[in-house]
Amino acid sequence: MMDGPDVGWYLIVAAILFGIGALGVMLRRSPLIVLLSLEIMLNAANLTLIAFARQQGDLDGQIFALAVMAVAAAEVAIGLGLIVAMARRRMLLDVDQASALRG
Amino acid sequence: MIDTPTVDWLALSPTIALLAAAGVALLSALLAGWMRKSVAGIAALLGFVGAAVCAGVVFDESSTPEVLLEGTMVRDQLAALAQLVLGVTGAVVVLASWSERRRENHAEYYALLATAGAGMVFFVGADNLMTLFLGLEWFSLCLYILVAIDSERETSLEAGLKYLIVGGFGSSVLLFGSALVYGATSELSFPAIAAADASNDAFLYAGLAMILAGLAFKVSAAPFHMWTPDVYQGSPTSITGFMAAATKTAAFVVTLRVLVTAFPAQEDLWTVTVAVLAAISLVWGNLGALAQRDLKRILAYSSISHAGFMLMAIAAFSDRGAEALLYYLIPYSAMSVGAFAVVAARERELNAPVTLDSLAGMGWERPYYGVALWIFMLGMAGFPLTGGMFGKLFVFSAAYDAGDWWLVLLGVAATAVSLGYYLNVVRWLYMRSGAELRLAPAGGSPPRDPALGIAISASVVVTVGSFFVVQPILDVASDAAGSLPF
Amino acid sequence: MIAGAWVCLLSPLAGAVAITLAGGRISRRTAGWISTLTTFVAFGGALIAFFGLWGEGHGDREHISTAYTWLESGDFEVEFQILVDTLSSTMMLIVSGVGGLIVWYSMGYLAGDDEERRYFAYMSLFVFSMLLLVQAGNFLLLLAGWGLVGLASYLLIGFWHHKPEAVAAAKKAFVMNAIGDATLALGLVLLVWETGTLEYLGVFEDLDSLSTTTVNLVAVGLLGGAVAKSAQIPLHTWLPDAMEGPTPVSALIHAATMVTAGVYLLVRASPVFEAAPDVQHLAAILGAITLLVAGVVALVQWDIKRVIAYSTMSQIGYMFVAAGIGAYGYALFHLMTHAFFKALLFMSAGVVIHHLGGEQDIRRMGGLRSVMPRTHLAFLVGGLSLAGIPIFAGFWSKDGIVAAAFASGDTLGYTLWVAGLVGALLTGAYTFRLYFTVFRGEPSELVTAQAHEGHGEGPLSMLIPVGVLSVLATIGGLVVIPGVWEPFLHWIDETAEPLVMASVAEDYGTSAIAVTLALIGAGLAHRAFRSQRQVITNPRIWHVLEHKLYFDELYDALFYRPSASVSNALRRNIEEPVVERSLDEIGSGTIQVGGEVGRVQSGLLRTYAVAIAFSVAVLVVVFVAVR
Amino acid sequence: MWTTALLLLPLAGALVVAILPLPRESTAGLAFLVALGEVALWIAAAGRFDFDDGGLQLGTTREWVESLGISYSVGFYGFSLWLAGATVIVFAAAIGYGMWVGRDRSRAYHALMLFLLGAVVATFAAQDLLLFYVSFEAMLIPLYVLVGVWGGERRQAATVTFVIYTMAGSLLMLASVVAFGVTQGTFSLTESGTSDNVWIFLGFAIAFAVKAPLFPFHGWLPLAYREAPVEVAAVLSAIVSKTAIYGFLRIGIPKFPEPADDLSGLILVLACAGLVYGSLLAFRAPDLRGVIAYSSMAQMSLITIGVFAFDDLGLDGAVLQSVAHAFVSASMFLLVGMVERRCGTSDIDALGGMARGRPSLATVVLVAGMIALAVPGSATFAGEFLIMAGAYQQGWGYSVVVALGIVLAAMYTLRVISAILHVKPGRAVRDEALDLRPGELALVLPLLLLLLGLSVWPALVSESAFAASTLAELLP
Amino acid sequence: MGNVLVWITWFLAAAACLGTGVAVVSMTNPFYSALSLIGNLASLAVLFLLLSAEFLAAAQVLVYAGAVMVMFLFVVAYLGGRADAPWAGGPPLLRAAAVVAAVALLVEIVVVLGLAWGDDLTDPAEVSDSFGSPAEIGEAFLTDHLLAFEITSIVLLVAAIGGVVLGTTREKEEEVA
Repeated sequence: MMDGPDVGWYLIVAAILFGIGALGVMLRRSPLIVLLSLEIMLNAANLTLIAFARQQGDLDGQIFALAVMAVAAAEVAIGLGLIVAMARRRMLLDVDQASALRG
Repeated sequence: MIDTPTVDWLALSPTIALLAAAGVALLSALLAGWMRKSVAGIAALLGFVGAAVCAGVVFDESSTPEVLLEGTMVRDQLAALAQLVLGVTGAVVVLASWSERRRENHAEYYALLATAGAGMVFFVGADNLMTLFLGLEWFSLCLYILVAIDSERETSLEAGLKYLIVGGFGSSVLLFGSALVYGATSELSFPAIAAADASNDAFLYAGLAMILAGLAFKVSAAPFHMWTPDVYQGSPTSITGFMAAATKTAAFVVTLRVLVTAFPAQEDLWTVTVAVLAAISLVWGNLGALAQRDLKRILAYSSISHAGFMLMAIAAFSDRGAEALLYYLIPYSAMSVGAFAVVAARERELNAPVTLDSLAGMGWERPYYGVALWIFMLGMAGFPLTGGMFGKLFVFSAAYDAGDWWLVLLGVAATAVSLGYYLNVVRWLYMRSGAELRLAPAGGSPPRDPALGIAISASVVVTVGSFFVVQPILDVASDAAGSLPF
Repeated sequence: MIAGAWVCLLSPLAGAVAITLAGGRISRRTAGWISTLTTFVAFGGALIAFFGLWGEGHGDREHISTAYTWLESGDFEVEFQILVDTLSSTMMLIVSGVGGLIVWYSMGYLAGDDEERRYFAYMSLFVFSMLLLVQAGNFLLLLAGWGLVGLASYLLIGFWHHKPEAVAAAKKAFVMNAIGDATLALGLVLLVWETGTLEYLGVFEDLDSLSTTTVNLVAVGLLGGAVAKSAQIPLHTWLPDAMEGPTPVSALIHAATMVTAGVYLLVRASPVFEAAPDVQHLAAILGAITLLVAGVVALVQWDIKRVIAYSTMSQIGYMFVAAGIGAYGYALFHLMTHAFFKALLFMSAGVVIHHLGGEQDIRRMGGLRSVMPRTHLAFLVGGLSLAGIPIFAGFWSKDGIVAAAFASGDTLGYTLWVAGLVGALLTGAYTFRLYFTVFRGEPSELVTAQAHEGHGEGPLSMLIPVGVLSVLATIGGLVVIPGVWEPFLHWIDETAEPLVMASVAEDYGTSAIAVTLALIGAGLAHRAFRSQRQVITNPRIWHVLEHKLYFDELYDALFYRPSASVSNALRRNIEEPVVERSLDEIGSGTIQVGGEVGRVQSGLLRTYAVAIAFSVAVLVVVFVAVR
Repeated sequence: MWTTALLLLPLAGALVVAILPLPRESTAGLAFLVALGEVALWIAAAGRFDFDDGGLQLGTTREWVESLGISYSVGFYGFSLWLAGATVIVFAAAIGYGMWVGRDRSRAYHALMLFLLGAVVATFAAQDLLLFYVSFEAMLIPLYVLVGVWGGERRQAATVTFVIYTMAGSLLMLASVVAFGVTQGTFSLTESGTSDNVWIFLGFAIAFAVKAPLFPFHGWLPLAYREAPVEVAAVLSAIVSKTAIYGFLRIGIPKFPEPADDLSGLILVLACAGLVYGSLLAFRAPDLRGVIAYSSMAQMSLITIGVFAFDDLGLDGAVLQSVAHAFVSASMFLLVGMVERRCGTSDIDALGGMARGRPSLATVVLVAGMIALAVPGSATFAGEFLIMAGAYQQGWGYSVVVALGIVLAAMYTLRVISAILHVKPGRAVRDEALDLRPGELALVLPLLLLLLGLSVWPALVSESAFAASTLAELLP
Repeated sequence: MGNVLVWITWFLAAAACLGTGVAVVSMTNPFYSALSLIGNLASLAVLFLLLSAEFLAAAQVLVYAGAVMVMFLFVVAYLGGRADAPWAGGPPLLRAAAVVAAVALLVEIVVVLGLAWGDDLTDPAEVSDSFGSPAEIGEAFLTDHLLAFEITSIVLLVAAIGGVVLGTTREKEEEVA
């Protein structure tokens, strides 16, 4: 028996968060904010994992979430590295401008 | 005191070989300039070769699949075969990268290459959703860096950024799907998911859909493929080859494994979906390639269409389909790596991106490379005397056997369209003389590059060899497919 | 005897091959001699075969000799075999005999031509083919010979290949003959299916078991071949044009031998035609029409050879009439005498043309009698024979045919009889119109001019054959004197039993009328010549006749132009725009679609994300909905 | 063994020619020697062939892909041995022609020609469905480059259209191969049974229809035949097209008796349409190559009529006609090539009058032309007659169309002959244009002599084409 | 029927979480976005706590919000004004499509939730107090999920290398430029 809301409510929060993150990726032009949006999506997934872990009383979900955190951190690190490299090449930090590769 | 889990070192040996190689390569950064490159390169080469050898041993030792480490990974012939392919592919890529014009970062380059290889080698043995996700991220992160490693080229950075962001998006979807599946079954490991009774659970289906989408992203199946042309074009050419061959191999083997081991009960749904994805990929990839001028881009679209063919094999959901897929991967990997190696050679010669125009007359000036590219193009188009033909044949047989005759017809039509660009490459190679075009090289001898030559030769041997030596390969593929519970 | 037949067949072939292989290594004269001698050797072989046969008993004059199986398929076999019987041995004699003379004549006629060697090779090939045609032991081999004579005819008509008219005429001849070949072949196909064999004897034995329709169709097929080859209406237009070839060719092929092959076929296949009487009568009717039409048209032609060519058509018309009513002996008899006198006429005409340096227009001739007395005599003999004046060869054969028509009775028979008689009138008219215009009167400008420069009456090689033929044209008809002496007819009857036999009275009665009419015709011609007018005075009729009743124009409008315009239309409206361009269209269309695909791949990262999100959404909807 | 040797010799020759860095003449000479060796080998093989039997002989079988029932299985029937014979001879002439004109990039050129030879022989020898497909496709590889590199001005368009078009057909066949093999459990032609699936049959039929080509699948033909180097065009029309006939004879009909029978009406109608259509287009084509190209189409339609006549007359006729047409078409194309070399064009308007002073050319063109138009007595006539007779069983109309074809053939062939030889010299014909050289004669004459020989004795081919047992399979 | 306090905490945390999420996505200045993300992570940590994932909550705050986001802020600061890119923009169709796609995804997941809620979401498992504690997490990590642990470290190493490779190259060029 859980105190407070059902796991379902957490899941709804997670789902909305995932949607917000996805919207961020799809709408924003600044790669930095896109990166942040990705983080939000990963975190939404994490919340889902943890909620299910709680629901099932199974620790695997939490472990998974922990690993995801590391991965998310790594992704941010690499993303930032890229953005810095781009900035040094004096490239515009705008994903809409990064379209030399097309067709 | 907690029980230390028993670790099956043999199963991990390919991964470890590559990680060790990566370590050595990374350490070589401390060495002087010229040594740095050779030490790192040789380490990576040895790592990949070692991984291949270890994979061979594993294959030999694992006639029955064995689940390891609480169901996080599995040691079976399917993984071993994939590892073998990955190892060889990686070794060829190392050779092809040997004389890449990169002034620094050799150590990191080879270290990352080996690490990416290790990730893939691990990935194909993943047996639960967590290792699946982590393995995927492992090699993907390496690839994000590798794609952008030519940071003096803006296109390289652009490709890296695109790959990173779209890739991150894809992995989030995969992750969310995994979470849903986990929620539905409270299990992470594939066989347990299959065993859990959740045959009508909305979470499970939604999760499966998202996992499928995430994997489709990695195999660059349409409509999840859109990053592919851009990234393939922008990356350093050898890395493109690596992605085209190795990433695809790894992702396809895992897709097959996940769908077959974890979701056999949902078979009726995902086979159709995969078939539809295959169809879309065939159409999109082939049509897209037709209008391209840049060779890497053409090959990128072509890889999308090949993804379509391989998805056909998965959609068959049968022994025969699995065999077909595994067979297909072998010549396909060789052809892609080989083709990109030739592109790399031309690129180095001209010091410019390789477009169709810059191929003009190459067939006559550089007969060996020309013939090799010709063979790869024919192979991709599925002409006889290359394994590509048998690949298509097996895939078609599997699809037909599974009742997807419409897919066979579509495959046929797609192949016919694909001739339009494969043969176009050959046309530019031989039927336009370089003299007619300003872009052509000044003649003279190209940079000597024995390593590249070896890489191309190896690819040619595999491409052509897999045509003549079909049965042994098929036996191996059949053993590997036997690891899966059909 | 059989050996003689084989020698007869193969010797001209050997000649042709020898000349071809020798190429430029032998002189032109040698080539001529090879050709002439091999043809005479063939004649020798024919004589051996003939006398061998002569010596046989009455019922045994039929011998088949098979060399090997030429074509085989399943149960169907066609052997390379020759049949020697009274019919074929007669034809062998005519072909090789007349052929030999004409080849010999050619040596003189063509002396100095550029490509004599080629000419003689062709001639030998022709003689071989013709012999193959007449000696063939089955229908398919006959068709082979049939086609090969057509080929030789094509080659020889177009011998002067730099002349556009000659080339066109050669093509026309070949194509028209090909039509005949095709119908003949179709007839044979029917026979193959219905009787399982193409051997004459086998076919004739099985005829009873065939349905009437089948037999009729087969007969029509054969008749088609015969009509084309023998230049009967409606497939006749090639023959006048064929006169573009060298004159000896006209003499040999387009008068004496090849064109009469149709008659040979009618006789050879008489059992088939007898089983299909309607078709046989059709042959007779076509013959009658041809003989009249050709006779009329011959009245208005200006080209000496064309006049003779029309007369040839007309005479073959007689033969068709004979074969059509079943008077096979007379058909063959007329064939033989016609070979003599028509060859003679052509060769005399050839001498004239030769002398005049190639001039063929009779309006520029005249008064040649004094300049070329021997030729004049020969031509006159030929003309008399042609017109059917008694004791000359043509008299015996033609009148026999007309009488037989009368004897066969019925409306058809009488009609044919009338046609034959009118034909006799016409023959007299056009023959003597020609004769008077060319030989009588004052020498024309051209003739005077050429009197000193011309070739005279030609070398011995020309004169001797002309002489021999003059003799034959005079006395050659004496092998049949109705009621008195008819060995020739009996000889032929052994192979082809006649359906009709005129009584002596009918015969002599008809002859009297015919000769009278012929003389009237000659008189008309003479009167016209004296008054410097033409036989036909109505200008409108003249015009129509001069255009050969517009047959050429008609065929041009009916066949050539439609087929050409259909071809052009196909090319312009289907092949190029549809078949060829559709490929381009499909190709460029696909590439265009490919370009659209490229446009969707805009390089905009966010589109990619949207696409993926959308696809994921769809996938999830489907999965959740369908589960 | 013999069959394998026949197959490997040209392939090995191709490899050697490609690798040995010899000067141009020696390369060509070597290739020519290999081609002649192949002819000798064929004669030796034919010597070991029991023509009275006519069934599958000289066979070899090796496992290839056991699990799918694919094997390397080769051998000859009477008819395929004849087709292979025509192949080796025509190729010897074509390679000889390449040598004579001195094609540049000699090593590549001759290697490709030899490779093509090997592929074609393999096609005719294949007794395994997949091997058949493989060799059928393998032919396209060299053809693509041969046309595309050594062809005329629009060679690139020609080669792309040709290869994509034919490959599209063959890919349909691949689908059918798959379907048939999978259903049967084996790809071996000797072991597999029959199928009554119309769709599978259609896959094969379309592939063959494109290759032959039959109306309306001939879109690639005009350009390819016009732009290919003549000897390649010769090989294309003389030999490569016959693989379609082999396909029908070995696969299309015996493996699909019912569908073949059901659809024979359609195919016959298409073939008749093709015969008339091709002949009419040939009649008005503006250039020599066009005439021969379309005539080739007409002839292939004719042969198809023979095949689908479904009786021994038609079948024997089809084989006889295939062999005869191979020689005819090859010699016609080579002759056109020789004319083109002298005049630089094959435009009918620009040619003419070449007979004067060029007796060899005139004779050879005439002989070839006469046999091409199937003058009665020739081998082609024998073939056409058998086909005409055979087709009668399926309907008298077909025989009539064949007869019409004979007439039309006379029309267009005479046009070609006259266009080259007769009347006044055309504007492209210069006085210096020589008669055929001995080298050229040496290439064309053997073909013509073979044709004449075949005319003297057509039964040689027609009676040994099929064994009774083979026929039983072919007659539904 | 649950504890009201928990409900209130949940509600606050959830609201904060979504609010900051929206803020991250909608701020023009990446600096504020990053700051919002920190808030987001923190509120997520609260939710984690409510779900008995104490260790994770701690890790979330320390590692994520603490380390990663700080790094992020440094980068934003380093890039300065150049970091700004206009909001959204691009073809309106694209924007609309993006919104539609996101909403579709969201709606689906919610529907799925609704479908699944009835069966098994109302009745969570009983868990011990130590559930989610560092000890248990640690044990699981080192036994069952040893590989995951190892991989995590490799991934982080890769990230480090990546940061170095991408971030430090071409100093010279920059000086020249």
